[in-house]
Amino acid sequence: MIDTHGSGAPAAHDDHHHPRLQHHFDSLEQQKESSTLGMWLFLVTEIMFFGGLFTVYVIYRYAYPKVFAASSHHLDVLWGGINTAVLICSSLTMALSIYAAQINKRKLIVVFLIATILLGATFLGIKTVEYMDKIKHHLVPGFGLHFAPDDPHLQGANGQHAQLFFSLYFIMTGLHALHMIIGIGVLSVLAVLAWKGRYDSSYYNPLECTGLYWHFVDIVWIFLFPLLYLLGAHAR
Amino acid sequence: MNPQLPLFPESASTLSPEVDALFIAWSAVSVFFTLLIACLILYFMVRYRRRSVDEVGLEEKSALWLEIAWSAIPLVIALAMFVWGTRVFFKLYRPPADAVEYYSVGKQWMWKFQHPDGHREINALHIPVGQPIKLKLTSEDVIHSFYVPAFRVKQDALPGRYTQVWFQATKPGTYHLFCAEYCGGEHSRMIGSIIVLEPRQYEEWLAGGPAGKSVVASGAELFNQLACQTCHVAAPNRPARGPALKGLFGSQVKIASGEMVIADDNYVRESILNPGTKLVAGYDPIMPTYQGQVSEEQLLQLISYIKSLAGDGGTQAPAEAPKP
Amino acid sequence: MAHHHDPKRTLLIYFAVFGALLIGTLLTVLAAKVDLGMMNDVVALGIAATKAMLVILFFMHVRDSTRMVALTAMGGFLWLAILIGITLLNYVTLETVLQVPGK
Amino acid sequence: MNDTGMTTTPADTTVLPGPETGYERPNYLNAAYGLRSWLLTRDHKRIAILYLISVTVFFAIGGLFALLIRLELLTPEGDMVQPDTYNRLFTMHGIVMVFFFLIPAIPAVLGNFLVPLMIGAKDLAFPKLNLASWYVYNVAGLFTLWSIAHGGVDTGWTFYTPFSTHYSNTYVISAALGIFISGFSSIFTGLNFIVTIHRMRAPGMTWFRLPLFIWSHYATSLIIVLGTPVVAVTILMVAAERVLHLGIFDPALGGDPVLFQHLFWFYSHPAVYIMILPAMGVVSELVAAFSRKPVFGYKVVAFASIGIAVLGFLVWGHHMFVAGESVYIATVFSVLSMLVAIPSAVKVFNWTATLYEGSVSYQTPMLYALGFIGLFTLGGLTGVMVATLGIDAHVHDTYFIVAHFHYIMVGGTIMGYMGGLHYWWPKITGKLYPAFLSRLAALLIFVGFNLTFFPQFILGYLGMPRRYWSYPPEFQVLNVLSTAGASILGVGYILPLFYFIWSMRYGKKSGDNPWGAVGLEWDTPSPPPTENFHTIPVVTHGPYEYNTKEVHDRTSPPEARVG
Repeated sequence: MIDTHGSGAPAAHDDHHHPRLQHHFDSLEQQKESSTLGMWLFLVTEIMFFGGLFTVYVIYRYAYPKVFAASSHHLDVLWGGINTAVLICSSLTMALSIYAAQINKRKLIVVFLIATILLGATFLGIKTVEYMDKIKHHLVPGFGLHFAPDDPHLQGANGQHAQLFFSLYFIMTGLHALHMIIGIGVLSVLAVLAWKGRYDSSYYNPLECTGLYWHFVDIVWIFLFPLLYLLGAHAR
Repeated sequence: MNPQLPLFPESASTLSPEVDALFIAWSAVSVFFTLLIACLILYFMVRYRRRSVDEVGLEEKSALWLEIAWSAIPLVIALAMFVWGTRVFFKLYRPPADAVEYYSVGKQWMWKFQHPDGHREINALHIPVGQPIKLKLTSEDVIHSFYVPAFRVKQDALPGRYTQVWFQATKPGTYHLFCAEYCGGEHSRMIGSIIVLEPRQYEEWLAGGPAGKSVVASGAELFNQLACQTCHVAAPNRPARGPALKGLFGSQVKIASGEMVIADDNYVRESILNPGTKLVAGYDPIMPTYQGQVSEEQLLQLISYIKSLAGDGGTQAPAEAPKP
Repeated sequence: MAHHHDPKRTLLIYFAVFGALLIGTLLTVLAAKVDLGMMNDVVALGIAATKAMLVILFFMHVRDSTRMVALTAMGGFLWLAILIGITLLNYVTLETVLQVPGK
Repeated sequence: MNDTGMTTTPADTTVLPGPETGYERPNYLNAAYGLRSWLLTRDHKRIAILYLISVTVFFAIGGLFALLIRLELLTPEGDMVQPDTYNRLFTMHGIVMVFFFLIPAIPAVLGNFLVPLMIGAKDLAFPKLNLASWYVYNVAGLFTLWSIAHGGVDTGWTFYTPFSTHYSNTYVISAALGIFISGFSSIFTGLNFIVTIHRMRAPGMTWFRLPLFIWSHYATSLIIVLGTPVVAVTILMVAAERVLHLGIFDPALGGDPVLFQHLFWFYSHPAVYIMILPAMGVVSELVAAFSRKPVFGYKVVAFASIGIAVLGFLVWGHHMFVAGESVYIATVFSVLSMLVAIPSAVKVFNWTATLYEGSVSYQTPMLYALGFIGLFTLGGLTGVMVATLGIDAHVHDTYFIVAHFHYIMVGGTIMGYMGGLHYWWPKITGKLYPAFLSRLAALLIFVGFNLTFFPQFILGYLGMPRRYWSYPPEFQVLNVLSTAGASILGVGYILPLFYFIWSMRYGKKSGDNPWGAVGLEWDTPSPPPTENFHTIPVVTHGPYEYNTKEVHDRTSPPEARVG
């Protein structure tokens, strides 16, 4: 069970006077458990949302394993690996900002939030570099661009199946990046509010919920990285 | 039956009585349970009607045996019907060995048919009574669905893939053909007729129209036109660069990944359109794609030609051998 | 809650998980370079699932949350497995019974 | 009288209502006035009213399309509208009715109003999210209305590829976007309900003291949360293929259009249970209240709701038996579809058994509930028929299917919705509607409904495909009957609109508990105060304690009852 009050937090009956307690809740504990559960339910919808894409990926990978492997050779494992590490670092800083709230170090919350934002921005920067590279090598299907890889393995009919791969690559990583951008926006607001001293060990629900979201986005990438970048890497 | 108000569809295939029997049995079950519930409700409504404003119902009696009974009985009925229904379904799907293959391509908004001897028709298909017919379906554009109510059969025609439906007509006549999958503007006009004739009449009908080449012969001609033989038939002075096609159809093929696949319609189709996908083990990926160069109907012709090379002693003897 | 325990221990756990995640990333890249056949996919997804589990349990505090939260998380992944599993089953079994040619 | 029975706390003795005093107690309706007080409200009861207005508008729009469809089908030749117009009519009818009426109707109106009241909470867990849900719903509706105003969409509500991605020349994107956005509104509602039911129950309100209405809304919310995102991302992929020309389901690239159908039905089949489960919850309440007896087999009915929600996710492939899915998987889907019928059947038997030795009254809501049981039975049984592989090959995509799902959605969901609205109308407004007129409307709806849709079963087995603008002449008589029924049905739906509006101003005061019903929502004044309960109730027993007569008499003295 959750003990929301922390070691030195006021006892339950004082909750009624807490400025952050909403009128329809009886206690801060009930409020916190509700927001955590609500956030997790939202993450379940996110799992199913990305799940639809993963399903399409699995089916086409099953149908066209060789083309998918050949296509994945055009993704840069180094950039992908670095980005994975960047996201893992950002997950750590996110967790630490909540830790800072729990030990009532208000300045430290802001520091770690800004670190998380910067790491997130780094991820997006690297992703942009990768996207530019794909455009340069004519590996973007649709968008009115000409899909024309110079790889002989991706010519002709294989090129059509490769378009399925790259369509999925751009939709999956694109939606992932969109989630990162939204996350960075929310974190920025939280950083300002934390700077104003809104959060401490007695109340930090928004930090906790945003943290859950941020870690979830990290988990999506943890699966995207091997599935998109490392497929058949041994045959390179 | 009153033609103004028909209440039951015409039955004109070997399997429609089986579907009807299943349907009537299920209808009887449905009517029974609906009436049972309706009568109970009406009886309880009258018998236990409220007699004074402050009356309340009697105490609840829990009855586990009742709960078990009315879970188990429907379950048994449903499972029995499932078994029955699945048997009928498998019969509807598995064509008999002597079924003759016809072809159909759906497009917005017409059905194109081709007889084994090459006769073509649009929105009408003449077939002989008593002959099991296997119809290979595909689509040029969106999804359509081949539906003949009198035969109780339906199968979607998908772009990029083959599906199949079979039937054996039991009495001569003209029956509705509908497109049952919504396909755009003129969906409700993508209709036609299945005209079932006595075998003799069917022969006469075939003789009457311009026969054209048989499907296999057209396929053989196309095979030459596209110069397929340069790679798929070994010349005296060099081995074939592509796998031999004689005896291929229906056999197990080992592909480059090491897997075994069955060389069926969809495999041959895919190998013509996307040769690299399931390359036969031991061959180089040198075959170009024929996507966009052959129509759906031509593909069907090529496939039946390759099928005719299977040489398993079937009814379709190999047509003229391609000249090397 | 994590802070319910000794704060130092919480920090220690965070950094241990962080280290494990980085090592996992390295492992998954290295494992992909070796040809293991079908096992490549199994290893890659196994490592990814382990990493995800670490994040969920420790960074996302599920280890210290109510049972309902843990159930919710599990439910999400279970339903994803249903979606992918049954759909894949359809494609694996597609056209194996109807189109046995020549029979 | 407002605070006894279910509670152990002493009664909060506010002034008793009485027509003679002329004093109106403070309630959620008179707490504040003006447009702002409504548009910025966070009160779940006011948001329910906002939703009531919105879904009524969309029901009227969808109904208008239905009327035009039926008029066109009066004659075999397509002679009233062009085929392209007809295709848009049935597409928009489907989209509006499914996504903007049937899915939100009961949860967002009745559920919103009653879930906190029934569990003894002051509000839903996330009131702002609740208000956001209504705004998101309306934004989604505007996208859909925009595409209607510009000529509509002709893909069918199912958006099958490749027609929707490459062939349709209509406003697919704005309509798809409307559905995508409306998904958020239902997720917000579902998520809110789950958290509320878990975390906001009054002291003593254990899981097995929850009304069955709550159980069914909990089950519905589970489906919403687990299913809706899948259709959202599927629609997004269709949009990406259509607008950005990325290939996802494109057969020309080796993509599979049937894969779209898998993803679509993974949500859209459970969506049927999103629509019917809340109606089942309503019917459980009605049958108990108007038999003054606990629902027979309470726990079985409660678990049946959860069972339907879970099993409902394992049957989506029965929409694709002849669409090119694997025969093996078709067999699996068929048997699972048989299984999901069992909990539904069990519910029907339990409701019927509830009447036994009850005190059955014929008030309007009960007429709807009993109508629901009969129609749902037939709709459910024909559902198992079409899940039978051998029959589905013939009736798939014919009017048999159309008739079957209208028995579930119109005969089930809308009957449940109307019954619930009539039952809780005094709770919502504190007013009574005319008894005779409302019974007449219920009768018209029942008769009109059967006349509309029963002939379609016959048409379907005869082989008339759905979505046909013209049809062979031998189908005409049955189509005329169906159109005749639809006009009776239309009158039946318009009547309540008038007498409900009339009753708000001229209706007799209902008192707090006109039906003599038990349940936490009747333990507080009608209409309820903004904070729902003057003191938070403490629950000591199950939801339908009618047979403990003194509990019942304390809850509602006979002189205050109309039942």
